[in-house]
Amino acid sequence: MKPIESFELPSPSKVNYLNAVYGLKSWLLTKDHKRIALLYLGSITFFFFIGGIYALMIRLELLTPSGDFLESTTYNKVFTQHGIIMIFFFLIPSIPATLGNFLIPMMIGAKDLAFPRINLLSWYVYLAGGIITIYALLAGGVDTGWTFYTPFSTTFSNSYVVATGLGIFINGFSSILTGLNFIVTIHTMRAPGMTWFRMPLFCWSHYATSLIMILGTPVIAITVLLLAFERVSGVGIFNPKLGGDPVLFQHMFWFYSHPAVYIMVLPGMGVISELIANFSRKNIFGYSFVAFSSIAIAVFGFLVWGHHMFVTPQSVYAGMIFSFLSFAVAIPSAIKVFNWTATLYKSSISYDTPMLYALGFIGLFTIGGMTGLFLASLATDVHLSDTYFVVAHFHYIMVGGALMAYLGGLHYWWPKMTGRMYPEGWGRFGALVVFVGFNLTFLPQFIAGYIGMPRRYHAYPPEFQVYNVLSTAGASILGFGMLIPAVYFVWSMRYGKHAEANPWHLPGLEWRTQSPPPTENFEQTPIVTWDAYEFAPPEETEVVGKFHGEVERAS
Amino acid sequence: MQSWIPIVPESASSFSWKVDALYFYLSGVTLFFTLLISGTLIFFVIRYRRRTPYEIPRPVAGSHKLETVWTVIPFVIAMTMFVWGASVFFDQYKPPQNAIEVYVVGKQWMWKLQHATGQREINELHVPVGRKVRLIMTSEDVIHDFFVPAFRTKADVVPGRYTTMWFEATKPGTYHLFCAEYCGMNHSGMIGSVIVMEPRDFDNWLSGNVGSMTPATAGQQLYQTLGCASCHGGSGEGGRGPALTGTFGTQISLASGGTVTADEGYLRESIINPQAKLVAGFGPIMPTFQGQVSEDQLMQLVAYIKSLHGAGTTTPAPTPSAAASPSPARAVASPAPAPSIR
Amino acid sequence: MSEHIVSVRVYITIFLVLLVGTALTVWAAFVDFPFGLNTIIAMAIAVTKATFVVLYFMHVRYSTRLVWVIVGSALFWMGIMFAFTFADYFTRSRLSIGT
Amino acid sequence: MIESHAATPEIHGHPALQHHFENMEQQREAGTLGMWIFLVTEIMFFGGMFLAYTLYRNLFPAGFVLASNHLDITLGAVNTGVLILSSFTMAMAVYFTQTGKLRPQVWCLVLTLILGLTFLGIKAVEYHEKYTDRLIPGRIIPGAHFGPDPHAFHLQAGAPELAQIEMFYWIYFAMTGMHALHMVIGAGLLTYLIIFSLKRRFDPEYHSPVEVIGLYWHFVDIVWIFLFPLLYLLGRHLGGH
Ligand code: HEA
Ligand code: HEA
Ligand code: HEC
Ligand code: CUA
Ligand SMILES: [Cu+2]
Repeated sequence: MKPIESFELPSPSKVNYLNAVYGLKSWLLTKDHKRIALLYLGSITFFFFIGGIYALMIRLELLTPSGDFLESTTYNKVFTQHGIIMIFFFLIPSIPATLGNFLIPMMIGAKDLAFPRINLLSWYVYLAGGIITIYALLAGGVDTGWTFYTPFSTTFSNSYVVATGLGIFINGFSSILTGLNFIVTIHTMRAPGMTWFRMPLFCWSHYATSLIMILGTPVIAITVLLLAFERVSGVGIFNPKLGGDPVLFQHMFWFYSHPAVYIMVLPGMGVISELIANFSRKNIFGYSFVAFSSIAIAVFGFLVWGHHMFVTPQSVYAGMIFSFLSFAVAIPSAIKVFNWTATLYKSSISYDTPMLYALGFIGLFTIGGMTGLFLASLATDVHLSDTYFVVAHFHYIMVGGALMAYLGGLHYWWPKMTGRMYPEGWGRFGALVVFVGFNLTFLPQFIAGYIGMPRRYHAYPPEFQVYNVLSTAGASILGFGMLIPAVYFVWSMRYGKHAEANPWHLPGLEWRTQSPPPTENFEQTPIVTWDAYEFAPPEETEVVGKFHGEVERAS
Repeated sequence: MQSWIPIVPESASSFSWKVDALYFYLSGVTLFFTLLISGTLIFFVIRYRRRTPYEIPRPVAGSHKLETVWTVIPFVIAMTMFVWGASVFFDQYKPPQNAIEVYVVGKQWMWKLQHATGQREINELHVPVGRKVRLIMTSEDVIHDFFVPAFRTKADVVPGRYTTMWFEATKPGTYHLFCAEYCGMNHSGMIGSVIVMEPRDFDNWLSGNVGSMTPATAGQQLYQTLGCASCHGGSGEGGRGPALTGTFGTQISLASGGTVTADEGYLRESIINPQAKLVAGFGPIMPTFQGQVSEDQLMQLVAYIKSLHGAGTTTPAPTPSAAASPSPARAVASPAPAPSIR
Repeated sequence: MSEHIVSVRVYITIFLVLLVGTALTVWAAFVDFPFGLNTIIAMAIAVTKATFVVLYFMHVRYSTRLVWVIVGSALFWMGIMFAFTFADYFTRSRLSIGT
Repeated sequence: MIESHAATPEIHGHPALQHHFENMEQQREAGTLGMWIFLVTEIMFFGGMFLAYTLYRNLFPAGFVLASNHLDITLGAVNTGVLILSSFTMAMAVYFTQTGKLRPQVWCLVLTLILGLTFLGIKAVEYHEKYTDRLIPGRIIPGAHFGPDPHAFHLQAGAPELAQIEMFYWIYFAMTGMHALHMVIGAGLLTYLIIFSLKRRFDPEYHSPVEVIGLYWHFVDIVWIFLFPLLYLLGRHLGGH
């Protein structure tokens, strides 16, 4: 069996998905998953920068203990909108809708997702949700916190809760449609020979993510819908004054929103699996464990939502169950971390930018995840809940983890997506700045939280100032660090070096087609005869000195 | 409050050290795994850096043995955290005996507190050192959260129901009181202080601040003016409605079958929404008092009903709340078990 | 996978079963069953009716295992939502008082 | 553009085959699977409301019984029958498509649509009754805020159950409203099917749209199968009207 033979590098064709058809209309009506991925990339980046500007406003306000830069009402809107934009309009769609959309069909050897039109629809739905939310922000903003706790959101807040809720409701459908598309695609569209256990782990983690999107998102949809109706009608399904129970809202909200944190991190984990394996030229240690741990996280992730409610009147017994299960759900994450680390053993590691982000991810995710255990543990959560410790915990996972994975993935697949290389030196420099800035921003917040600084505070007692100054300083470095990739990515689209079909010399299917790929991804449907991350067997390499997919056309 | 840069919060309650101990354990484990993993990563990254552009390392098969090891060990460690965390939490939530009771009403954006002995405070809570203090809390509007970092405790204050928490301060001083659940515009201004005093100072403070009626007395007046007496008897002995004397803390059998413990939450519900849990043997005739009594008044009614302990109750006497005693100063100065007079 | 075409006879039978089920549940609603069985009976009838629709009208009986898994997991997840939420509500306030 | 069809020589030339599928079988499988997964999201969506319903029914048994006994059981039962019949005709439409009998197929679709609209009509009558009884919860409708005649429920003015009754009707409108919305969408889909059936687009080899929309229609039927006893029937035996 010589897998090499089934493969030839594509002829270096000038026609690709980017230039096959021209014009605005060809983009706005495209059904090509790769173009839709780029549409998403643009809009998501836009939302990220809005969210980032809000973040900088938060940090600026918190530089001094007194609330001098922003009014308290403004500050409340700022952190709410920061949370809403970052979660619903940036992080949840980020990796799935861009990288996932672009790569899943290619990784399994399909021509497109199963429902290209639904894929396009999902982008429009996302846009509609985004525009409504932006409208709400411009009209006056919303100040409920991204968690919309009742009865504040239903009866007390006089900001644009209904419009924002509607935006999130609509946006939810985009998430559902994406998840649906991925599941069906992975089930029905795999190329001949692409068995489940030959799929890259990226696909596994997106499969798991899609499960959560399918099972969870409808619940947040109905929850915000009921919330909006309640606000309009004045009937109290969540309002104690009218006989409702505010805690029910929290149950329904977290039933989605806890699993949603795994929507945010699982795709990132998929990216990391790719990066670790490919930049160390090693098959993932314990492939099936890493694959199944994604599914385990998706399933168990649904059983722990009550850990956000330890200090509410939730029953003490329910609290114990939720605490126990929260610890259980940490185990699959641990399995991943250990397997990634073990993969590097006796491997061949390169220091390209994506790998730097991947290594950063593992370290920061470990810290973020382990501090989650402080919160899953009942007694410590009582003290730490709703303090900056929580803020630090989730930024470590969402920024240090998911965002780093996203950046790493973007760098890694940039040549495939655009046909251009990013500047490697600047890439490494940017990764370093981001890493340093990030830690300076959020490490101090753990201590600030432990000594008692509550979150969502616009002014605070002076003894917390030291940590806030450090944090603000870090945020400026981080903000600067984020600008570096932003600038050189844009630059490279025009001036970057042309990318080869397989610039990293890797065996994955997506590298066995030209960069950028043709409209239907492959010139002919590939027949897969090798496992994921199967670099050429050593005997063969020694002889040939090359890798799969790198064999010259004529050979 | 401190001039140096704090890295641990002040510790001033009987269980703050327990929380800290767990916290340090967790920090230790976190540090260990973070160092273990980042150390290994750094070592591998240097040791196995790519040396020649075309080298291909030998692929490895996974190892079930290793997988088991790094599944089981973290699980076991995680379980120690769970058990430890849960047991401290359980202690923290098991309501105490013989506690001083303080009624707390949160509203946007202030804390209104009333001692069982009648003293009212706003955004300040005076408590003695070495006595258990139990807070019975509710909110007039949105969810707030009563958070005292130095005591390592917090609990949501939720409209429409009572939540409780307790602590025992161990060190005199003034500590931050924060609202830890986002509650709107002035959430960050909904702060105050808990002032822990030596028992003697506390007694002085109490006697220097009499003035208002005790909640129980106020509740008694309400009981008469609202016409509760017409059904429950002039002093709670019963009539068309069940006797209220000695009810608090007992098991009530319900018309729907089953029983319920008559805690503050139940009493509150019985007044606001009497039909929700009908006492066995009575019809649904009690009108709701929803909208007719404020949260403050409800607390007073509840305090009054709690203060009615009958002579012949079979269950152990309920919390001997200070409210029952005529003299506030005496009530506090004579805690039932080993008074901590220093 | 070639698909199964359900015969008209089966469809008609199911249709009649559903009508009978509806009549039955209306009738049962007015009978005072002991032990609060009314709710259980009403739900049992509804579940039976739904099962028939799913199995025959929606062809699940003749579908791949995957479809079974999908239907099952939807019910399972709804079960999770109910079970854990009620695990909270039904054990509330057991600890709320010291006696 | 790269012409990939040439790569798979055994391709059927069915006009409905989309370019990215290998064959009709794969396309049909994907469609059915997609619809089933969509139905999963629907189950979770309605599940959230069922959760609220169950909770409040447990918290406020008295008010809920009063309120639910006030619903019109005849209309509810008739509507259940209508919907079941429409499910049956839908199933038959799928059958006739599969067997290639295209005239009866169109008739079945038309019947299904008519029955669906009948359901909505009856629902509208019920809603209107609620409107005249001022049972629309809250202040959604200006000038007709919730405020039924308490005696209709054998209650005194200001009785606490009134709030619970309002809660019931809130949940009633949320659930039946959402259900009705699904019916409206279903009616739209049926119209699409009818138009394309008349254009002879479907045949035994390409019947997936009929089948998939059928699945949706049956699902909406199932939701009603649960709503009917939960909203109209539970608590009837306790007396009432
Ligand atoms: C991507 C997002 C993400 C992810 C993946 C996680 C993962 C976890 N989270 Fe986090 N969390 C959030 C985002 C996230 N969280 C957000 C946004 C909030 C705040 C919401 C709000 O209120 O606004 C929050 C809040 C939050 C709380 C509530 C705090 C409070 O408000 O009081 C809790 C409590 O249990 C918690 C726990 C956990 C746990 C146990 C994990 C676990 O999954 C972590 C598992 C990972 C590891 C454990 C690390 C790897 C393992 C090892 C290196 C091996 C060693 C392991 C052991 C010894 C067990 N999180
Ligand atoms: C994906 C999710 C995500 C991401 C990426 C971030 C990113 C950041 N967050 Fe975010 N944050 C949340 C999700 C996220 N956050 C959530 C859910 C909350 C809770 C909200 C709530 O309580 O309801 C929160 C709350 C929150 C708080 C607590 C507010 C409070 O409780 O009062 C703080 C405080 O420091 C903070 C800071 C930051 C910072 C400094 C970043 C940085 O990483 C941002 C870095 C990015 C940029 C800086 C943008 C790029 C650069 C530019 C745009 C250049 C700008 C131009 C110039 C400098 C001229 N966040
Ligand atoms: C019209 C008569 C009536 C009036 C007035 C009335 N009650 Fe009641 N009450 C009842 C009846 C009957 C019951 C038992 C049935 C039930 O639980 O609702 C009851 C039950 C209670 C209970 C639960 C007692 C237990 O043993 O579990 C409390 C507490 C209570 N009432 C307090 C009050 C208070 C306080 C007021 C006045 C603000 C009040 N009631 C006014 C008739 C009345
Ligand atoms: Cu009160 Cu925050
Ligand atoms: Cu969580």
